[in-house]
Amino acid sequence: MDLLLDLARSQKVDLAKISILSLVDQFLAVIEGAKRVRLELAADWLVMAAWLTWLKSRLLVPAAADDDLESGQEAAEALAARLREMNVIRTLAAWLNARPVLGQDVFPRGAPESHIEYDRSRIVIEAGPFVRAYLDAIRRGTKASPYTPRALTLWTVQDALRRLADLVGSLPDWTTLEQFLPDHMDSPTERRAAMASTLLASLEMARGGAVRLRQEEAFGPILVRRGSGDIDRPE
Amino acid sequence: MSDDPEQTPQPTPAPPREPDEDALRLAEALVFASAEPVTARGLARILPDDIDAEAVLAALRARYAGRGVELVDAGNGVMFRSALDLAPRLRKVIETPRRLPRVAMETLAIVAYHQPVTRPEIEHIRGTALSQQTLESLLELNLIAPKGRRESPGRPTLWGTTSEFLTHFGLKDLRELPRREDLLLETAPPKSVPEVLPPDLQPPSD
Amino acid sequence: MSDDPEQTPQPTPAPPREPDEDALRLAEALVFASAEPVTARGLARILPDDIDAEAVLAALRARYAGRGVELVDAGNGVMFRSALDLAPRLRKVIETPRRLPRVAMETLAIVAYHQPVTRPEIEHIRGTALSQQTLESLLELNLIAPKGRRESPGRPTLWGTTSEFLTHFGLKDLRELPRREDLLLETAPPKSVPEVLPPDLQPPSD
Repeated sequence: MDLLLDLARSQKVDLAKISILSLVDQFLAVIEGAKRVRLELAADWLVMAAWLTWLKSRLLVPAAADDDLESGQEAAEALAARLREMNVIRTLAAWLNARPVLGQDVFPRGAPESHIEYDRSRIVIEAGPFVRAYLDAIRRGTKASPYTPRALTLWTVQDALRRLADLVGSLPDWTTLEQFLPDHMDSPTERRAAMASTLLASLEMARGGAVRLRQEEAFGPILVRRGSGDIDRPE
Repeated sequence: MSDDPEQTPQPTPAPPREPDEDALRLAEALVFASAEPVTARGLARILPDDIDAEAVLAALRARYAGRGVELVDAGNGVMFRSALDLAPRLRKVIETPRRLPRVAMETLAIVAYHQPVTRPEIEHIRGTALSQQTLESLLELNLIAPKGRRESPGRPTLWGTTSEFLTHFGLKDLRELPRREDLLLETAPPKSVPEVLPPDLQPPSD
Repeated sequence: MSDDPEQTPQPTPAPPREPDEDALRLAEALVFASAEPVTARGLARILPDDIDAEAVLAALRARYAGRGVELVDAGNGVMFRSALDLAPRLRKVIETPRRLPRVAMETLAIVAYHQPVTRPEIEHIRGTALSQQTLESLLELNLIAPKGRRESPGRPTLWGTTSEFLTHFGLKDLRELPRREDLLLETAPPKSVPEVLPPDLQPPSD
């Protein structure tokens, strides 16, 4: 395309007026020059020239078929349009080159100074990575340690008997069974277990007459009071 | 000394406060230090609020006019550059990169006019394949950059010029490029293409 | 206009020829454009023979004295530097916060969810030993702090998070941490963990 452009320009005419004679002259000149230059470029030129010659012949010889002629003209027009476009591009390239080019004609500061300071003192904790890190840690920890059921520290009947025996004497009147539960029963499970143990202990002591039990209504509070019998203290 | 009326034309309506020497020093230091063009907005950030950055840059430009180093527009800002007339002497001691070869310049011109443009389109316009070397030399100088993809089969990459392109050729923006219509009228061939035989076919001169 | 006598005192003894404006412009451009400090010898190479390069540099230094950019000695040459007093105003601090390394993040998360917690407990939960370095880095960043000792054999130190931790995380309160229940959806909660959870990290019981 470069070559065609040069060609068209050197002729100072449009394609329709390209002289076959001068084309042949240039043809020969290029072949001559091909000895000195890169062969593939010369080959390029030859292809172009050959195509141009074909095009020219199309335009010169009235075609047998109409569409042949048309395609010849169309091709010529398309080519002319592309040549014009390429001419524009070349002119622009030259225009750009004629400008003071940075680093060629005008020079920027050779040793620019940077006043940018990077402050890396702050750390950032993002919720996403934080939470992920926690999950990963927990999973790894769970995997690493074998499962060991936690030993429950439940209030046994023996414990309840001992506590009832200690406390029941100091209480003059009816007292609810809950009063005999041990302190610091945080977990509901432990609390229910202690309640059951205490109930069993109270029934056991009531059997021996050491305490008396009373319940006013179903599911009502169970009341306890010192009985007349001796208190068997468990060892 | 900065309030010399000859040196500081104020084309804009009177700014809140005349640029003082302090503002000029600061602007000078900022533009001098920066490798990139400095915008009026960038300057305004470090100036006192009641001083107009544009006025300061205008005063600075006037102060440097005719000196060895001049303030010029580049991209959407300004930067200092050595004066054009000193180039022949400076080139003797400052290393200059090779000029872009003609093929690269033409490719660049096509991208400038047709952006965003795909590689096949560039090749179609030039009528020849775009060499890897040319593409890479333009990319390396950061004169062109990928600008997304065209939503067509194969989704080819689109190319466009960069802000470095503007800086490189001392342009304020792309509108400073000559209009295509003006170039079409221009029939005289540029002097870089003197003969029928294109430079590519000339025996290598170097 | 740049020959303002106020700006260019000539402190040096008269050289073969007075440095003229042309010499000053050239020197200015050369020093500006050079990546390395410019020596008097380097400058002399492009100056006319009858002009003393040292004198030119001295004149240039005088011209820039007190300006936003000054000519300073560097190596055995000179270069332009922005004036020292302007540095604080030119400085642009860019915050690039760091992220915690993975191990530190895990440790911090465990302390946050299980505080007050001892080091062996942390190791138990993570299922791997905890390096002194990790613990120290968290301490140094003031993200965790000792919170007394556990009354058990060896009286191990208890660790908890600090108010800085909340600040970094952008939390007002530890209760704003995502609930464990909302995190551990797919897996049953590990058996070893729940009773260590402090009351304020328990899900609201209402």
